[in-house]
Amino acid sequence: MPYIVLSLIKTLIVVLILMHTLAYLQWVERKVIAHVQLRVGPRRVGPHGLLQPLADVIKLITKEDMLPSHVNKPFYFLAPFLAVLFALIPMCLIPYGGDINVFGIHTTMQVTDVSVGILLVLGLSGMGVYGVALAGWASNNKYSLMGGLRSSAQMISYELPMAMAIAAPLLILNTLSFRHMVDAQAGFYFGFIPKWSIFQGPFPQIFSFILFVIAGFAETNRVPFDLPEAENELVAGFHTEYSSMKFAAFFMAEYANMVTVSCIATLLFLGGWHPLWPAAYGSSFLPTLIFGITALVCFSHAVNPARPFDRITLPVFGVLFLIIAGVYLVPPVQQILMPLFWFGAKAGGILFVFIWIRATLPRFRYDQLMHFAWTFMFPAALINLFFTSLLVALT
Amino acid sequence: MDAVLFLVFAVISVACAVNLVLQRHPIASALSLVGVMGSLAFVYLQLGGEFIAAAQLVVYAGAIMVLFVFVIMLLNEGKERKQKMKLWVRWAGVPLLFAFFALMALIVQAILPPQANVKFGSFTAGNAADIGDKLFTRYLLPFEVTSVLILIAIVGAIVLARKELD
Amino acid sequence: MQLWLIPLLPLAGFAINGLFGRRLPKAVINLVAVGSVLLSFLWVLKTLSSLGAFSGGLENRYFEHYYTWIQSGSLNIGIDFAVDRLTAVWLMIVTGVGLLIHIYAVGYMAHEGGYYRFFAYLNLFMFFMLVLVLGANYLLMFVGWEGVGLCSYLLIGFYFLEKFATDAGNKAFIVNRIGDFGFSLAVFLIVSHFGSSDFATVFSKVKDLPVEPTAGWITAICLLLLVGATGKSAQIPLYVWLPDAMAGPTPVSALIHAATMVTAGIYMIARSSPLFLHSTSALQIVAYIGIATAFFAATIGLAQTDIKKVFAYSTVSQLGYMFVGLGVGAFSAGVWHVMTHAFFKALLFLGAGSVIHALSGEQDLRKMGGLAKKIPITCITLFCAGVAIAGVPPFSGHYSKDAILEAAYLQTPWIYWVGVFTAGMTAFYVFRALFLCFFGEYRGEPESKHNGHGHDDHGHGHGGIHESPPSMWIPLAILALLSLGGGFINIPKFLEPIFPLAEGAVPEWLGYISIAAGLGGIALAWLFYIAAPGIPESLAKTFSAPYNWIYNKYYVDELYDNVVVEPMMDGSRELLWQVADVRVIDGAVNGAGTVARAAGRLLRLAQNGYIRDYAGWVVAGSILIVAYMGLRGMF
Amino acid sequence: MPFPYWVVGVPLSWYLILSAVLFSLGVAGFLFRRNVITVFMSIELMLNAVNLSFVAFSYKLGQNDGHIFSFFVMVVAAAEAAVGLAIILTVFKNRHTLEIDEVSSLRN
Repeated sequence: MPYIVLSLIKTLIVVLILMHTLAYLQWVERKVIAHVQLRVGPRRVGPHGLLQPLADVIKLITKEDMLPSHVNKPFYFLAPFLAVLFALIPMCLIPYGGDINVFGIHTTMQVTDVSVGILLVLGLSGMGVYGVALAGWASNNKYSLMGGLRSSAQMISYELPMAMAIAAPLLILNTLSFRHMVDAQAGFYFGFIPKWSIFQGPFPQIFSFILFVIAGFAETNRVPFDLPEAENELVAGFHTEYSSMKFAAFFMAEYANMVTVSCIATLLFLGGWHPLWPAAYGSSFLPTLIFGITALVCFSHAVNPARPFDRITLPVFGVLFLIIAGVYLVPPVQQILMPLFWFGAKAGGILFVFIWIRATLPRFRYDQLMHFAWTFMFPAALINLFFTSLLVALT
Repeated sequence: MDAVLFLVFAVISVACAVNLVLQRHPIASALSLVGVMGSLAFVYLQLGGEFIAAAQLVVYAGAIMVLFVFVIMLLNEGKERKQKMKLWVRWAGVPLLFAFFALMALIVQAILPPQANVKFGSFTAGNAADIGDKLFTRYLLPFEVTSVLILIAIVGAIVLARKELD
Repeated sequence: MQLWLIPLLPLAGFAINGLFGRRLPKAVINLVAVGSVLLSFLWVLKTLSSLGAFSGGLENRYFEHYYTWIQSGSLNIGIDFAVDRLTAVWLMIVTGVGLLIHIYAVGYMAHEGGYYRFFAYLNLFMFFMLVLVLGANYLLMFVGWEGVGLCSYLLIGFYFLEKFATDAGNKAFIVNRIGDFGFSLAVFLIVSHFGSSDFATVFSKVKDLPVEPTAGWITAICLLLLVGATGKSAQIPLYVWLPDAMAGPTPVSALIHAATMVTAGIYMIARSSPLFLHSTSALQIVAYIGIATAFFAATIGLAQTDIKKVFAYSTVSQLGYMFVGLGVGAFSAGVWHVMTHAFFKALLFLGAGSVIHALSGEQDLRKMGGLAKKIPITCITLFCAGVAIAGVPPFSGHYSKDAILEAAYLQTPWIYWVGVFTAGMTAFYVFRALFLCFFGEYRGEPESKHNGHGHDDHGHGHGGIHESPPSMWIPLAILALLSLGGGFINIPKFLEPIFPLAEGAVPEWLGYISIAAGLGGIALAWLFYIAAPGIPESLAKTFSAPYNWIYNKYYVDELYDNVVVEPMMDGSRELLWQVADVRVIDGAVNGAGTVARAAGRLLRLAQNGYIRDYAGWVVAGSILIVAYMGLRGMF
Repeated sequence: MPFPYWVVGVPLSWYLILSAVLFSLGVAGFLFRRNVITVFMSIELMLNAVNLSFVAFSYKLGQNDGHIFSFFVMVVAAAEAAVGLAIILTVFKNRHTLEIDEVSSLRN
């Protein structure tokens, strides 16, 4: 009985956090790209455009939902739903931290722990293809169809190297459940090198990590693999014919997939919520340090503001950051928050790489994409898997 | 509780299957088949087949059906034209079908007393470790043979589907 | 002890020569062929000496098992070799004489086509013969048996361009089939009765059985074995193939059809002596067949004009002697005669071959004469062989033949007398041949140049009568020594552990009688063909009817043709072909075809090419199955 | 008061009946549909039904061989799908139809 309630609560929390994450991820992306390209980025809505996501949401909701006349209605409606569905389901399999005790209830920071979680995630993300493909096909438009076919082909072909890149660390971690694989990465060599799978013997999984991230880019149709929505070739790819909320759904799905991929990368390769160096060397004071420094930066900027309203906003942020920093010092809360911090830090780092790359790299040509998948990614993953299994077998 | 879960997914799968048969559009059939597979995956989970459930999603729903959808889109044949069936099919088909089904149900009831209950989680041998263990010890030869079969299938598919060099 | 090495060496030689011989130079072929036989001969020597065969050892057999060949139920037949003293004798004969003949053949075949083929076959023959001798069970023996048959077929038909050669080959093969049929039936009987084909087990089981006074299944087995033996060792009624077998090259005649293969029958009977000893009637039949063969073959030999035919018939008759020896229970004597006969008969053939060689292929005695001075070595050696076969003491033939005859005398005296008479005839016709060949004046065309003529198609260019090369006359010399001194190798003593010596003393005058017969024969020959050459013709004229009978070999071939071959061919043509084949078999086949076509015409209605209809049928069928299972499951 | 048996747990026969239903539906699709691809998908449906019964029986027998069998079934189905779809593509290329009854060159 408490199980169900507990799951509901956890689901609620996850959904809330996830939604905000997605919304603000987009803001972050715009900001980062802007700064990479020496622009300012959104700044009208709210301080530093912090309310931009909200504005976008409102815009998307209130926009006219126009339904093209030539589409194949049921599938046209079904497509974005599928896309979001299969993008969000994996979230409930991902653990964000270890066990916790809240108000005497002992539970895990995870909606549900399936013993074959990684496989399920693979399957579900693979089914994300349907949304895209169906959208492309249902909207009865050659650009959309092109986009849909491209994306399905691309996803299928990149699923192989991804699966193989996943298989390699699994050989070392020797489990399929996320929780256990994170536990298998606990501890340190010589007391300071973390036992994450990218460092872990017998064969450090750095290569498979790189392969996985690349394949992840392709899976999520991100630059440089965003062929399905190559503006200059096919107007907007599979969601050409979609507007307002349905478009938003695809958008959300894409970001959700990004989050999923980075979470899985964190769990598989970066040791989940385990700290970069042992708490004995004060790793648990890192968040306090970071947030403190951030607060100080805010205050220092507030002294001589670049923009008039910075005089008000920056101190507010500084105070907020200080509060957060303080919260991280409270032992019980710290015991809850530290894993979240590390997890978020790692996942955020990978997400940042996503954005960074998008700001940096041009787009592949389609044949190059496939060529890359089958002639580099696949053999590389295969060789990597081979060596890993060889070394595992030898030890 | 188990019964409820089972009934939910059973109903979904049957509905999807019926839809598969009745829909005149291949895409619709394909999607409903995906539905069947998904719900069957959960039924497997209930029966303790975690690995099989995952494999069902990955292999069937994730790969095979994607292939189907892909091909359907590629050909883009549109709806199946209505056309009057052959006589015996029209008259004998459905009764035959139901006779078939009734017989199967009859046998099931005959060989399995309804008291054999399935409790979720009471069967644990279905996890990946055990399956893999058995797969690579006792069923090693079939496993390898299937891999060869897959290879042959790939080659055959390529040979069949590639453009004739003219 | 690695017995397997003995037969395997010739097999290796066969493989090399048979596969690559076409490309190999002659020197290499000779090396391989002779070398392999030489090696196996040496290996035999080593094996036997280490088994103590030469030093009174090898009392009971030495056995080697290699692997289980056939295993079904209780029957368990293995590939395993065994050596006992009997085998030892044969091993020595086969490899020793075989070696000499190989060496001889190097010179003899020097100008022949298909050189590598010849030696490949020869080596193959050695292999099979050794398997036959070494095999420790009837089945393995049968393998060797068939194998030597095959090789003899191949080698008789060696000049496959000549019709008569291939015919002779076919004749030999077919006639041998009859014998082999008997042998195989015998093997089946043995297996079914003794549950095994191993010599050891079979004989140990036989020991407990009573001797069959009249007839029983042991007799049946023995008679069937005898059929096989008559086939292989050219006894009445199956001897007809051997004279024709002379169509093969002379070394073949010497090796296969005089020294070794034809004695396989003797070996087989000697090997199965425990069986034969349990069936008196079978033994008697062996003796009768032997003596009859010896006599008739000798009479035929009197009038032959082809030198090889003469020796062929003498072979037949000598084999008859051996059968007599076996039949009267003096197995060791028979074996002894096998050995001595191997020596002098091989020598005779090789000498004849050397003569033919010298005359560039001439085989007709009437075209020879006065060759003594031209080819002295051949002449001398041939005369050694002659005195040996004539039974003149102290030469080999005398001892072995006398051993047989005395044993015969102890058992059934009249066989002895016939045997002695035959011995006289033997001496007569052998020396007739020799005198015709070597004395008197040369009757052939001067410096005969007709190459490629005559039976032994011997097409080498250098005409003129010339002595053979050393590779030919050295074996002759060795064989001559052996056939002179071979009598002192006391085989019966050697074989005592297997065949206990026959007790009972014989009056010593018997020996003189046989010697007298031999000398008499020689004297008669001298009288007829040197002193008064006119006598034979006049005799032939006066006794023309019997002379023609003998000259035409009692018309046996014609008899067989009319009685067996013709009816069979007619029957096949008229009955089997016209009726059985055309009507019954073809009718059945065509009928089946029409029926199938009709059925197909019906079934085609179901095959309407609509996949879903097929599926419907499948579903209907599965419904039926499911219904059946359901009903079975419920009730 | 005692619960009815299906509250305590699901009777195994239900799973088998479910698989029977799915199988019969697959048969129906195979028989009634004319689109080659749909027919093909009906076959896949039948395979799934069989897999379900495999898994159910392996539950009953308490060993996971059934799972392995169904795993093999999946693999073979994958191979079959690859080849079959390739065949369908070629057929469509040559005949420009997916009507299974128009692909009846077996006839006569």
